[in-house]
Amino acid sequence: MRLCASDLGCRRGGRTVFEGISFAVEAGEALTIRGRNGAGKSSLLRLIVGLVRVGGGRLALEGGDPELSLSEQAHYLGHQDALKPSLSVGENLRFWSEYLGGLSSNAGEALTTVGLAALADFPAAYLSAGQRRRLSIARLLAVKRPIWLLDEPTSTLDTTAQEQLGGLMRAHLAGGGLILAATHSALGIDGAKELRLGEPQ
Amino acid sequence: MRLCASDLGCRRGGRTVFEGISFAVEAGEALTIRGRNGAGKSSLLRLIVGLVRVGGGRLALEGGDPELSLSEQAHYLGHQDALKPSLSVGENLRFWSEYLGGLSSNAGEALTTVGLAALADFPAAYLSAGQRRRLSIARLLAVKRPIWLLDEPTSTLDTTAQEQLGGLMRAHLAGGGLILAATHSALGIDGAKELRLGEPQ
Amino acid sequence: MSALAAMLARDLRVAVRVGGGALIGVLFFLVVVTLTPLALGPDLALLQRIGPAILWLAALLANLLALDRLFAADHEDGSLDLIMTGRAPLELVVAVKGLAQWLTTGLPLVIATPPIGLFLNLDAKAEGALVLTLLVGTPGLTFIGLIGAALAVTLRRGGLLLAVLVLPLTVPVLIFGVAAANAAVMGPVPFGTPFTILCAFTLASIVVGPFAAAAALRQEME
Amino acid sequence: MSALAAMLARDLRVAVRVGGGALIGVLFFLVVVTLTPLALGPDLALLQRIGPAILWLAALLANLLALDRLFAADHEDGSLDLIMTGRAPLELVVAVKGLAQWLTTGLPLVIATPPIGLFLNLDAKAEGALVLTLLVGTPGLTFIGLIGAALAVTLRRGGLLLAVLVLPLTVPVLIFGVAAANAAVMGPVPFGTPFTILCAFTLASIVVGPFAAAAALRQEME
Amino acid sequence: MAVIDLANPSRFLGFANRIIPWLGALTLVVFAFAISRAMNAPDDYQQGATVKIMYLHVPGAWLGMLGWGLMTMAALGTLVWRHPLADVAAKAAAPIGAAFTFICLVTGSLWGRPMWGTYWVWDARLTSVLVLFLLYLGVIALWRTVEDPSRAARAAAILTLVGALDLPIIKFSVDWWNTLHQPASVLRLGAPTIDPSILIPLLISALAFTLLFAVLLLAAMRNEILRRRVRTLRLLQASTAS
Ligand code: HEM
Ligand SMILES: Nc1ncnc2c1ncn2[C@@H]1O[C@H](COP(=O)(O)OP(=O)(O)OP(=O)(O)O)[C@@H](O)[C@H]1O
Ligand SMILES: Nc1ncnc2c1ncn2[C@@H]1O[C@H](COP(=O)(O)OP(=O)(O)OP(=O)(O)O)[C@@H](O)[C@H]1O
Ligand SMILES: [Mg+2]
Ligand SMILES: [Mg+2]
Repeated sequence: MRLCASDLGCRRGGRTVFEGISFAVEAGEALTIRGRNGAGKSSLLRLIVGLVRVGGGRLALEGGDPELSLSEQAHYLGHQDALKPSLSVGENLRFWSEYLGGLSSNAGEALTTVGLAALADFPAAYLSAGQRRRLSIARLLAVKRPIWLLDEPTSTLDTTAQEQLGGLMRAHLAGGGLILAATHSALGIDGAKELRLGEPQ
Repeated sequence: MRLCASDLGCRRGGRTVFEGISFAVEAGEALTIRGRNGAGKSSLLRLIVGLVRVGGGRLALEGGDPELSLSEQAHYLGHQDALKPSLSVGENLRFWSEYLGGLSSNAGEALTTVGLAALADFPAAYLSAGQRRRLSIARLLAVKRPIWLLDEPTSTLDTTAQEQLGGLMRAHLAGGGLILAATHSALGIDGAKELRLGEPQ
Repeated sequence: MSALAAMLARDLRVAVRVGGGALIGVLFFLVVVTLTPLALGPDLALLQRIGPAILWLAALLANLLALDRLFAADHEDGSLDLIMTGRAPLELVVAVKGLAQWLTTGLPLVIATPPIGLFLNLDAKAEGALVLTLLVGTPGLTFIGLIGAALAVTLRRGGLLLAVLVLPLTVPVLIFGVAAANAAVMGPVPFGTPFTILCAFTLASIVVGPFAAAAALRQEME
Repeated sequence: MSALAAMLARDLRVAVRVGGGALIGVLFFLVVVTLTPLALGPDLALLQRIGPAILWLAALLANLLALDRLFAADHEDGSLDLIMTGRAPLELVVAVKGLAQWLTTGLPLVIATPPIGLFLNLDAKAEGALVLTLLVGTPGLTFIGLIGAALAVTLRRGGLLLAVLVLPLTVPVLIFGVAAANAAVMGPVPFGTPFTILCAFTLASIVVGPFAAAAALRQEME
Repeated sequence: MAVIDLANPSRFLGFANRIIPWLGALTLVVFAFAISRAMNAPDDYQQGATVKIMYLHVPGAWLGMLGWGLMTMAALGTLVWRHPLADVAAKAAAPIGAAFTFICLVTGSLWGRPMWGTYWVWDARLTSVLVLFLLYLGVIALWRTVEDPSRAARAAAILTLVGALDLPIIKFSVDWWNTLHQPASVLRLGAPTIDPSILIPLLISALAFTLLFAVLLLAAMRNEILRRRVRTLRLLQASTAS
């Protein structure tokens, strides 16, 4: 499996955000996307998952499931948590596992992994910023999808949780997954490729 | 000027978030608040600024302006940016400087300092995560208030902006200000006191 | 299939939970119906004459206003982004959300009509006709409303704007609904004629609504 | 002082910008008023009889429904937190926001009444009376509505719930507004009697509304 | 036991547990007595046997208003003293008051059919009672909408205080406006103007209903306190475990 972009461009709100971006990521590889604020990191991830229109160039997934589109094989973790405050933590996660993958059996295990098992019956409204982020990460574990698109995944996580996320990402790569992550800090994966946005322009 | 808390407690949603917290911060000093996710860092800052009720203990500001309450002498920078998407960057900042301090004359200068001067006439809806955060920081500069309460101020900022924020904080301290900041990462201020929440209790 | 069932279950659950809107539509309906005689003054014959029209108008407003946050809420908390990455066809997902919405606002409205009709001095025959037309008509309103709810996502403004966009589209449902209810009571047209047209409109909107709403949601993603 | 002026300017600006709600209230009013004859059927005498009541009801709903995001929007984007740390008394800030709200929804409604009244076959005298009662009554509605808008912040649910909570409180304004309008047209009561009571209610709500709303906002901060 | 002790929820629970059975039994007895007296009361020369509806209608009306009155006092307790028991009382009283108001509305309508020829007219007394019922529904909806009970309590308290303005309107509507409904004849300044043969059974019936109100309120408050304890325990469990 190989995700490959050539000469990709993106326009938002009538302005060109970036142009001429090319990269290729193979199964088992990670790509960190870096750049100053406003360089277009979030826009690139949203473009890959199909939430922003491609403004030029080509984006292709080679060797994935041919019946599914790219966005159906990808997990997107953005700045928002997609949680309903009135549902409990467990209900929120089970809903997304059923909706995204058809199963809810892994949900309990995923909650334990991110350290939220004790809060399973707790309304999501009461979670702190980092707890919400952990719950989003549990979604990645509850449903298996090969491509992870992570937008500043470590922000608001405490150091334990950051290290744990590093471990989860390494395991995902070892299992043949792909990771693209936008970040300003270290992610804890060795040998990740790097894409710098908005440098010379 | 001295902000001093003794045996402070906080209850939210029927649960005790923390109890028995004591600290004192003098003019020119910074206090970083650390702790795992859900320890109550954000709650403590909101409590100080009067957005969450004090659940026990005492909080006092000694030597400030006696005519003003604690929250009227403090800047609160939370996870949300208090921006109206349909107003331009400049309009947003000018509004807050007039509302909070009665003047809008410093707004232009503050925008330049955080590197958003070029975007002054741009609708705030189009800002990236980090640009929104920079705009919030500009608010701290446009209106002079001695106490800064910052909730994970560096998250979503790129490295240049993080360093710049460090410089601004040092300048604020040198001018006799007080800073309380909740964070999971380094802030770039030397000699800050530290308060750890939720460790042994 | 299970993705759609999950969506239905979630939307129903959110609606009946604390903070959900399940019964609020009914309350709104009740309040509007109560206010009308207050504004009109106590004239029972008049109330009886315009009763069906008032109930239909109140049902229309309650139905549409309850819709405003259907997609906007999912947009604001980022759920919509994830919904788009699901494997179920968006049209079906939208239709399922419409169904959940109708079950939690439209249906309670229909059930509440008989007691509320008493205030307007309606007799049993008129009530029966009203309940039947509302039962058939409200799904039509909800599914037309889906279009507005989807448009409201881009416009970042629900409530009234939605109502303004969608109300003109609901005019046929309103006209034939009231006509059928009145026909049952006063004639001279037989009840069947307007009622059949009402059914046809509802069926059409159940088909068109989800497609148009899904298209609007796709456009809005940018 | 300048803090309050800044708030007024901001709220007006947000309302008239793209995505703001300035004219949507008027549109809603227009649509509701147009739908009524469609639902009632073309009976001009009837329309003339119930015209003032319909206009008042539509104005009431448009006014209240436009209010739902007044504080909730500021709460969601964190503005409310900062508003509370300002130095201006919260009651005054709330009153200023109410004023901005009335200028952008209530006043346009009053201005739109004469042309819209033509649809309902109203004569000049009735229109004059209506405009006057609406001009005096809509501020009352807005300022009572402030209480609901403030409560909506805790409820995390605007729109219909707000309407349900606030509508019972607006009953007197509605009753005396319509009564004054009707008195001007048909008698037998002189226009002055209900109109004075209407003025009194509006004044009372301009005083009570901001205090209750500010209290509600303070309570809800937690 | 001083009243101040009852303000402690645990004390209150003990008190409620002890008194509810006795009060319930007393209610049954008074009800039985009230029914027998009402059955034997003479028919009105004008209204015939329909006057018996009064023994339901009038207590319903009084207790519907009393319910909001209690909630208003509890609202002050919530806002001024932040007393948790005040929150509990306000929440428990709302559905009960709504039920009694509903009884007043229904019996009034049933009575109106023979007396006025219609179930419902829009006069000031009837309308203001209906507004009270809508206010009750609004407050109940509000309680159901907010998960955190102390926040809900404060929001509901503000609405309750504003809504209390309706009570004098109900009471004096018959004097201020010329209504179809008859003016007060029992609760008025000066002596009652009803014949004692009807008045006495009415007062006994009112006493029975008041006792019923008290029992229901105590039981609902007890349940609410227990529900809150369960909630707190669950929250505690969740927070200590994580
Ligand atoms: C749904 C319609 C009605 C409503 C909402 C209603 C409401 C009330 C209320 C609130 C009271 C308590 C007044 C107070 O304590 O001052 C009351 C008392 C009373 N009502 Fe009604 N009522 C209705 C219909 C009727 C009808 C049809 C009759 C019979 C003609 C009636 C006869 C009475 C009488 C005799 C009293 C006792 C008055 C007194 O002694 O104070 N009501 N009603
Ligand atoms: N609005 C609320 N109502 C009730 N409980 C809340 C609310 N917000 C947060 N809490 C609870 O209070 C506790 C502390 O939350 P807080 O947001 O202060 O944590 P934090 O230290 O800032 O965590 P993070 O590092 O994840 O931001 C958490 O356990 C959370 O569940
Ligand atoms: N919805 C939008 N409509 C129009 N323009 C947008 C929109 N969102 C972002 N932009 C613009 O696109 C550019 C890139 O934004 P993006 O969010 O991708 O940046 P980023 O690299 O993720 O920055 P950050 O590090 O601050 O998160 C920015 O200049 C921003 O102004
Ligand atoms: Mg970004
Ligand atoms: Mg936090």
